This record gives sequence, structure tokens and C-alpha cells, in this order.
Amino acid sequence: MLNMEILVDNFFGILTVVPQTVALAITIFILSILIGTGMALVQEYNVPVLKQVVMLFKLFLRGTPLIVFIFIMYYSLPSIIGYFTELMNLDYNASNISPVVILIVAVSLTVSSFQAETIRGSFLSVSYGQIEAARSLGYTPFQAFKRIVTPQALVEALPEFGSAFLVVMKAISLGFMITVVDIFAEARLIAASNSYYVEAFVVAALMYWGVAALVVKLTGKYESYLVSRT
Amino acid sequence: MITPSTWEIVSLLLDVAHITFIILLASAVLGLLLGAVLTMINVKNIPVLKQITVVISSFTRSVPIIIQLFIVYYALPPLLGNFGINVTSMSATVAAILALTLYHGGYLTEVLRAAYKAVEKGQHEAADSLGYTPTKKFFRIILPQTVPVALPGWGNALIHLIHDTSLVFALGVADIMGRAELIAASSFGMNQVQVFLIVAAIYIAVTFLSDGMVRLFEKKTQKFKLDSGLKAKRVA
Amino acid sequence: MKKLTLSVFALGTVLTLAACGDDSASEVQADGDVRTIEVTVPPTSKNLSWQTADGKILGYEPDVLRAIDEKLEDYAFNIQAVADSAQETGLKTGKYELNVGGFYPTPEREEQYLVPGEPTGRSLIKMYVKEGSGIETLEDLVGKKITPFTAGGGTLQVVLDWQEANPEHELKLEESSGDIPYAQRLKEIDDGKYDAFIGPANLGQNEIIEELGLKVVQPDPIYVGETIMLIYKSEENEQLMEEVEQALKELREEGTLSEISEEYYGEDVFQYELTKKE
Amino acid sequence: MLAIQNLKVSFGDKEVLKGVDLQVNKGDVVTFIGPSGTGKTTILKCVNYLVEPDEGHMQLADISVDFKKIHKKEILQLRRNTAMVFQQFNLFKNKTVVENVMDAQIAVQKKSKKEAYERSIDLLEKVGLLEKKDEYPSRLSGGQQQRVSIARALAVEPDVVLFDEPTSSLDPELVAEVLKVIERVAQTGVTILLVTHEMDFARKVSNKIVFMEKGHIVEQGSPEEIFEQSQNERTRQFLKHYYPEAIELMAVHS
Repeated sequence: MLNMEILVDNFFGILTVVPQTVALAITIFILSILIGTGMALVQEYNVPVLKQVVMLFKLFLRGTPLIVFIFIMYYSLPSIIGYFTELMNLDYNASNISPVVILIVAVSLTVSSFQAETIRGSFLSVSYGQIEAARSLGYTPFQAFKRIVTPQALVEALPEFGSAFLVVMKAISLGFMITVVDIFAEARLIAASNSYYVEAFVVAALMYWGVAALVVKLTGKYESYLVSRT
Repeated sequence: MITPSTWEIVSLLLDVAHITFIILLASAVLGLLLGAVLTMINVKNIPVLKQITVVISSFTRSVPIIIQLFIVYYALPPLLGNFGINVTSMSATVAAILALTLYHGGYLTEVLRAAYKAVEKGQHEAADSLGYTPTKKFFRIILPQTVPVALPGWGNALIHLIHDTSLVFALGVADIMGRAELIAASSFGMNQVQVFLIVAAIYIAVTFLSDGMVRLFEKKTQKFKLDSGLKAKRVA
Repeated sequence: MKKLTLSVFALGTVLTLAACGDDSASEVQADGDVRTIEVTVPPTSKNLSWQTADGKILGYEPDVLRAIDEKLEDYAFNIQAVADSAQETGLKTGKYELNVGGFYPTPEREEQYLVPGEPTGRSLIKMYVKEGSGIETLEDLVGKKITPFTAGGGTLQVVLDWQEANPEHELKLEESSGDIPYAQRLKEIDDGKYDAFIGPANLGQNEIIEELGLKVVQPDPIYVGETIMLIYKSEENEQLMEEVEQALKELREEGTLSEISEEYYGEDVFQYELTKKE
Repeated sequence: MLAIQNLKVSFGDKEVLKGVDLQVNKGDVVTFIGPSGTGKTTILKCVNYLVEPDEGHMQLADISVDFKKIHKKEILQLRRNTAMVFQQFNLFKNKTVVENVMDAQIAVQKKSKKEAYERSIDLLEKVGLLEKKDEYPSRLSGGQQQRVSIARALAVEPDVVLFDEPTSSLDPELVAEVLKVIERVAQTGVTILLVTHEMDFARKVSNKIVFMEKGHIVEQGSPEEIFEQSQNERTRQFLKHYYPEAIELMAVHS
């Protein structure tokens, strides 16, 4: 039987980490879009060398399970950063690097390899005629990109972005291995301290579900708003 | 102390590769079927059932896989027991397949639904106006146009599935990741990075194959171009 | 919002029903026959309990379980290795009937499970510090960096209890799921990332320090506690609990537990005196 | 051969057809004219049940339906005895030109592949697109696509062909080639219902013109009666905007 008292306790206990989990997810989500856009642009514009690097990078990121990648980052990121700080003669002990940073880097990179595909597809879906029309009106390429192409591509990409956000939310829970506490981690912490595992997982599942419902609702709203404007 | 060499680790991991593959293959196939059924219910707007598909899809997409694995393996048997269905002997592997099937199916529902919706109304009307039965219309006209749209999303879903099989170890399934953990633990984690890099290499190979397969399907199914006839005016 | 409420309700019902399904796990029993007990141990806690790549389950606790199994005629233990959160989740829903894993006794555990009065073993908590750092007790750790603790683990509780009793020495404590291997933890002490690592002494630290040639030392244990086993709460398991308790008592008195301890830990953990509860 | 009584359709709470009666004889070419949004296309789509009417009766050849309690089988029957040419062509994108023409013959009429192919080739030749038979629709111009679509409609030998604004999405220079094909179809004696804004063409090919406004049939009659002798104020108002030539003709007549 589920213990109601524990459920309620857990609910408020876990609720305290929801804001920071969502904030972390939003940070990673935005970074992944930025990196993903960069990758997509490199591929679209056929930048030599960089394109090959991006393809190799994507192959690696898409293939490596996140749990593995986080570990690899945990062990190697400090020495990578250490190498650079040493190179630039900065006085910074890279082994003090925060696990949150490591998690952000690892998850952003992994998710960005999926985002790149989404973004590429959505930009391809904007017809060439739109770009021609913008050019014919004297827009600079950047203006055309920002004012005409991006809004249309966004409509196309939005549902996928919604999915990606949920992937990020779930992915963060792996950060517990390197001490980052999110919804799932808090549930496990509480469970480990009071041994009520089932109760903690029920509450955690509902939290994730609730956040997801909210995200789906918001993207849906934003989507219909964008559609109504195009 | 004995720490295994790289090649020993590789061969130890490949020894259990078939377990990962069976779980992967079974949940990929069953998940696709489940996704197709859920999508069908969803687009046909069957009352009650449709709400259930929405719940399944949103739940499986948003809740961490590990919780889903626990629900299927630990919560489902006593639950079904209350209804007189005895599945207490369900093995961890079967539970893993079941959980991943639900997860993959739920994820694919979104992909398939979007692809189905991408087929224009005119295509339905044209087939209807010619007297196609719904089944004939679906298999001859709608499905062939849905598949190419769904393929990239399906490819992504497969990659997510491949990644998530690495979590079934939590239930005690001896898959690649499970054995990797055991190998690392046996030498007190001193060779963990080495073991994980090898795991990464194996998974990269699998995703590479998966992506290649999807690309092959894309080539096969997309001989026609899916832009609208109106756009074609400019081309001609 | 309505949909969400509905979903919450649905999920709640599912899991409540699941948690209520008491009788399903015990149906296996047939009168007069040997009853098979599903027993779980941790898979990756080497020396305490671990599984080898070819599936053998080894370690102090598995061996203790086997010794108990030999003494109990009416029961057969089916020992399997699963991750910690799965262990307790499965025990709560009746999938498993008996768990070991270096558990410390807590009121919540005694409330939810049957706990034999006789411990399975002793857990020593030690501090690992850099050679020459001069750190010897918890008080010396004020202002120092301590490696994150395994979430909810007994170690954390011990330190928290100590902190409560000694509020004047404020320590900075962090938590993690504990998947970072001890080898890494000890290396972090060696290279100065952290000043101290506190943990149960039964997870291969000595081997690691020796193998990697780390300049890490361990002062005397800061805590010595008992570890317990957890049994799924049901009427018929009360009999099991009593028999297990009796078996453990005999094993300790015969010196079998000490032998097993020598084999896996290189010392008899029963030689240490239990830390007094304050 | 086609009789419609009291046909009523509404989309949501907007009434689109408010009780329409129509009588069509075999071989008739009936053209619907009128302002946009008055339900011309809707009538056509009721005939093959692409739009679900609220009520009304219809008799098509030997099929008689009550729209209030129409059966799935009856819907299929209606559709098998009619064919539609759409404003947006709606060629099956996943099929080549010849496959588009063949497919319904195989899927619906259960003809052999060979038989279907031969008939399709024949029809494609008639619409002048034989050399495009293995192209996918996206490679064709709008006019070409619409001609294929006409061949596809004729392939199933329907009792009635429904043309729904077949030239409205075409560039002006492509309209003529499509109209020429429709005219040839009209001459074969097949029954046609047509919605179009090409008044000259309507006058030339139709033997019956139906003028509609706001969900009602305002006036119907032969092209002469409508375009040259209409006394109806609303018809004249409409023609004044869309077909000024008619007003001149009326002036001559009166």
C-alpha cells in the first residue's frame, strides 16, 4: 500500500528541485539549439574541413549512450580545459570545474547532434521562393534569414523541439552520477533516506509528467500563435 | 590483481551483445507495431481509446526510462495479479522488452501522427472520389506517402531506443552495459574509462548501422518528390 | 489541467494496486516443499558483493547468504544481483523477498520490512586522506573538501548524525548517486581534488591504493555499525525471519562470519567494537 | 439519371446549402456559376459524399440514397459511379503518371494490370501526355497534371464526371490546354457537372447553366436562357461583374 503521508511529504520535497531542474533543462535546451544550428549551417554551406569535423562529431555523439558520454566528460573535460588554461597561462585549477558545467556540456553536445537534424530539415522545408521573394525586396541575406526563413522554419521544428526538451529533462537525471541533483535524483535521495522507493518514484513520475504536459501545452500554444501569423 | 586487456574486454562485451540485440530488435519491431496501432486510434479519433493513446504517449515520452522499467518489472505483476493474471514469472529481459516497447511505441506515435497528418487532404479526397475502400486507400496511397516523411523521425527514435537499452542493466539484465559495469566493478572501477570507451565504440557501430539502414529506406521510398503540385509549376 | 488530474489519478491507482498485490509473490510456496526465496545483492560493490562477467556472484554478503541457505532446510535462496534502487523497489512490491547490501538499520526500514535482529555483518566507515595531511578525525575536516557521499547511504547518515552531535564543527557535505567508482574517488584524494573520502571500508580500497600506488592513508574507523537484511513483510515470512535470525546467530558464534570476513576483507570485522549510539 | 432533392449542408453553424433540388439527364453538361462561397463545389462534393450533407435524397443511375441514413456501402457505390477532377489536381504523389491512371482500375475495379495499363495508355494519348507516362506528378506543369487527372477520372468509366474549378489553380497560358480536353470529354456524351468561372467556356460546352447564390439555386436553364435572356435581377447583377458580354447580349435581345 502506498503511504499517503510519505507521498505528500515527497511531493513537497521533490517540488523544491523542480525549478532548478527546469532551469537546467532550459539552459541545455537553448545551448543545444545554438550548437545544433551551427552544425546545421556548417553542413548546409558545405564548409570544408569543418563539415567533416561536424559529421564525425555527430557520429560520435549520436552513437555514445549519454551515461557513457557523461563519464567520459567527467574524466576528460578537466584535463581538456586544463590544457587550454595552461596554454593561455591562466591561473585556474581545472579539476575544480563544477559537475553542473560538465553535465551541461555533455548533454548539450549530445542533444545538439539531434537538434542539428531537426533544424536542417526545418530549414529545408522553407521553399526557395520565400528566399527569392525576400531578395527581390532587397533584404540582405541576414535579414532574409532572420525575418523570413527562421520564423517559418520554427513552425516546422517546434513539435520536434518539444520532444527534444523532454529528452533533455530525462537526460539530466543521469547527472546524478556526477552529483547533480534534479527531480529524479531528489526522489532517489529521499527514497534512500527513508526507504520508501515506490512512493518517491510515483511522485517523480508525476512531476515529469506534469512538466511535460505543460511543455506540450506551451509549444502547442506557441505553434498555433506562429501559424496564425504566417 | 588481474585487469583484463582491451581485447579481453571487447570479447567479454561481445559475448553478451546478442542480449542487447534481442532486446533492441524485439522492442524496435514491437514498438513500431504499437506505435502504428496507437497512431491509427489517434487519427481515427476513436473516443476513450484516443485519450488512452494520448496518456500512454505523453507518459512514456516524459518519464525517465528507469522508472518505466521499474513500473513494468515491479509494479505490473502484482497489479495484474489483482485481476487474476499471473505474470510473476516474467523475466527481467521480457520486462525490459515490454517497457522499451511501450516507450518506443509512445515516442513513435508522435512521429507517425505528424507524418500521417503531412499527407494532404486532397490525396484522401482523390482516392475517396474514385471509390477506394479505406484499406485500399491507406495501403496504396496514404502509407507510401507517410513513410518517407516519418523516416527521419523514426531514425531518431531508433537511436534513442538504442541508447536506452543501456539502462536495462538496472533490472539485472546482463546486456553489454551491464557486463561493462561488472567488468569495471571487478577491478574496482580502475579501468572504467577504458571499458566505457569500448562500450561507446560498440554503440557507435550499432547506431551507424541503424542510421545506414534508415538512409537506405529513405532512398528506396523517396523516388517521388514530396513537394506539392503547385510548387512544381515553377519547375516546369 | 483536467487531463493532468485524471492522469495523476490513473497512475496513482495503478501503483497503489500494484503495491497492494500482496499475495502474488508468495504463491510459489507449496506445503512441505522447499520454498524458493528470491534474494538480491548489489552487483558492483566488490568485496561486499559483486557479480563477475561470467555471472558468478561473489563477496562477503553472498557467502553469508549461502551459509544461511545451507542451514535452512525449508528454504532455497535464489541469489541475483540488481542495482540498489531496483533492489528496494522490488522488495516493496514483492518481487523480491530478501535483500542484503550493507544496509544500515533505520526506523523506516524496520517499519516497512521484516528485519532479523541478528546483523549480517559489520560495516566500518573509514576516512581516506592524503599521506601527511594530518587529518585523523572528522573534526579535522572543517573547511576541507569532502568527496560527495553516496546518496542516502549509511555513510552519509553517520556523518550527519555526527554533525548533529557536533554542530560547532560545520562540515560541507555533498551527495551523488555513488556511481563514481572508488578508484576515481581515491585518485581524487591523491591529486588533491578533495581532501577526504569517507566510506565503508569493504569496497576494495586497500587493493586500489596498492595497485595504483596512491599516497593515501586511512586512520582508524570513524564508525563501526551493524548491517542488516531486509525481508518482504508478510505473515509467512515471519517464520523465515526467525529462522534466518537463528542461522545468523549460529554462524557468528561458530566463527563462520569471521572466516568469511577474513576471506574478503583481509580482517575480521567483528573484532571492532560497535560505535555507541549517542 | 441524377436527381437531388432538398439537399442541405452546413459546416458548423454555417448553412452552406439550404435545400437544393436538381435534375440532370444522361449526357447533360451542367455548369454551376455564381459568386465564391455559395456552395457550388459543395454540391459536387455531396454527389460523391466527400462532404456529408445534413439531409436530402439523391438518385444516381440505379442508386438511391437518403443522406440522413446513408450506408457505407452506398457511399462506395456513389463514388464508384462518379469521378472527380479537383481544383488542386490531387494526383497521387507516390505514383507515376501512368500509375495514377491505372491505380483505381486495379484497386477499385479489379481489372488486370495489363488491361488497366492499356486503357491508361489510350487515355494518356487522348490527353496528349503519353510521353510523360513514367514521370512523377511533381515533375509536371499544372496544366499537364490536370490533364492526367482528367484521364484518371475517365479511366474508371464513371456515370458522372465532377469538375471542381479545374482551371482555377492554373497559370492563364495553361488554361486553354485543359479546357480543350474537357471540351473533348463533353463531346463524348458523358454526363458532366462542372464548376467554373470561365463563362465563355461554360456557354460553349454546357447544355444547362445553374446560377447559385447564398446556398440557393437562383435560376437554371440553357446557356441562352441564362446568359442572353435572364430576367432575374441577381443573375444580371452577377453577370455584370463577371461576364459583361452577357449584358451586351441581353441588351441585343431585349
